[in-house]
Amino acid sequence: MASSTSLRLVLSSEVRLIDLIHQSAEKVAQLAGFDEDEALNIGLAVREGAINAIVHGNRSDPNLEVNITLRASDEGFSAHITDEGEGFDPDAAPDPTEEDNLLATSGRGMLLMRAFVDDIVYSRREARGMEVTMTKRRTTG
Amino acid sequence: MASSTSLRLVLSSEVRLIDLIHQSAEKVAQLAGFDEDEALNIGLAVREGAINAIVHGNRSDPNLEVNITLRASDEGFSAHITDEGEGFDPDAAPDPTEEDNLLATSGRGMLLMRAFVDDIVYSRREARGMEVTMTKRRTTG
Amino acid sequence: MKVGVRNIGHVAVVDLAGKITIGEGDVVLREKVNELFDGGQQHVLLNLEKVSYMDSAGIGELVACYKRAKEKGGTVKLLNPSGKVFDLLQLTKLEEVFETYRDEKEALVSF
Amino acid sequence: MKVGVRNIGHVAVVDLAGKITIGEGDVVLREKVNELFDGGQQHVLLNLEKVSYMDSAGIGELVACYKRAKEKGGTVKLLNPSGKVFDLLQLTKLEEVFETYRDEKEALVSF
Ligand SMILES: Nc1ncnc2c1ncn2[C@@H]1O[C@H](COP(=O)(O)OP(=O)(O)O)[C@@H](O)[C@H]1O
Ligand SMILES: Nc1ncnc2c1ncn2[C@@H]1O[C@H](COP(=O)(O)OP(=O)(O)O)[C@@H](O)[C@H]1O
Repeated sequence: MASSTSLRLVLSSEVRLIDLIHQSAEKVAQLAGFDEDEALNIGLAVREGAINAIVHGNRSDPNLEVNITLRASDEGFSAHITDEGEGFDPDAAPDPTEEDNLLATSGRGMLLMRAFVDDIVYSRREARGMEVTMTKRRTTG
Repeated sequence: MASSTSLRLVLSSEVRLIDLIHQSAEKVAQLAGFDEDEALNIGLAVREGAINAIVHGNRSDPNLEVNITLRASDEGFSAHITDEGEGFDPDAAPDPTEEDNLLATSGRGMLLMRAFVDDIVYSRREARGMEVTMTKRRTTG
Repeated sequence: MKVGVRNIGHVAVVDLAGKITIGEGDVVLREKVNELFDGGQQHVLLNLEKVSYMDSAGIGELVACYKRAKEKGGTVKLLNPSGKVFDLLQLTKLEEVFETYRDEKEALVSF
Repeated sequence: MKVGVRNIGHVAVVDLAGKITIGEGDVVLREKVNELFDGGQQHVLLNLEKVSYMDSAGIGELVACYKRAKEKGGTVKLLNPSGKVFDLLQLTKLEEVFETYRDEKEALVSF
């Protein structure tokens, strides 16, 4: 394996491109040495991050771009997702597993992301929008 | 359909990313209104262009980037592929279907590209490398 | 996603196959379940055996089905969530919300 | 790509399934056919019935197999190329190079 394989996707904000993003993340996770099942989960985390960037960040405006950089290295997998939206405060999002929220029909995306990667860092971009970085380390041994 | 859906892929020059490129092109061709079989062929044309950019252009150097922009619009499908290689003269490539060349083990990529899209335009990039644009029109009616 | 309906007694068993994800599977699920409720059906058993995975939109749609059933005085229950789908129901604590069965007959008599 | 070999009389029938493409199927094909030639086999029938498509690298590998057979005094023939694979053989004019059969028995007796 080369020390680092990278694939960057720049797309118009359309939900119908989401399966491609998922497949791409899954493949890059496999190249990083994760097995099929782990790679599907990692793909799912990236999928959720990308849906948020497209739907919440860019409000599905096809003129706005979402930027996704996927990287496989000896350490593992990382994904970096940016949008051009208003940004948000991830700590303010309600916990979907609390009794009162169980019947909400949305609000579970970040929960899935957290479940399937090791670290997630959110920050506001200098220009406009959010920036999310997820990493999943390869536990060798 | 939005008037134009675009997906740009920027990748390290590695052949093992080629299936993802093929799948992406196939999907974008479907979004442009082509049926499954046509979309597979269009994907094959993009695949060949991308292989050339990775292998001949960037000589599989993972530090060099290949840039692929896929677009679905009301008119049809287009792909724009750039590499950072030496460039080449497409008219100088021998015809692989000539008697003397039939047993060559390579040299059929551009033939496949020509077979599956309507137009291909090659040009040398100002900086470095080649630039290939393919278009496939949707024949409505 | 593929969807089929078997009417067994007063229960509609909805056999789902594929992924319940945003913009595709979730829409198929919503339309089918709405159609059943609109047609007067009150008891729906979603057979998840052949569902490979769901995303947050798909999970949200499951909950939406559950709520719509309640509104109509009906019920939605789950049959045989597979490995990944089962994990997601646990993770989201929706296993506390949905009655879930491993055996179709047992599920059918529970309505 | 998946590959299996059936030895029928003095012919090795190589059943290929999947795509013969760069870095994957082409390598599998090359290794299997080399193995056969190195083991003294001279007559190889490549069964393409379940090959969905090939790219230029896969097509090049078919030609490489053909040439290697020649070098060893053997032959490589093709069985049942499917729609897309058949089109590619036509497009590249390789149908002029390869003896191609629709019927396995007929192919076997031709060696
Ligand atoms: N990239 C983003 N830009 C703006 N808001 C976001 C972004 N990502 C998440 N959010 C906000 O956080 C909330 C919770 O997100 P999430 O847990 O993924 O669930 P859901 O997407 O189903 O609402 C969203 O409803 C949205 O308000
Ligand atoms: N992007 C490129 N950069 C440099 N050379 C190229 C590029 N694309 C094609 N070529 C040249 O054109 C030749 C013919 O290409 P092609 O028809 O695709 O067949 P093949 O890739 O099998 O050689 C290549 O062998 C290479 O020399």
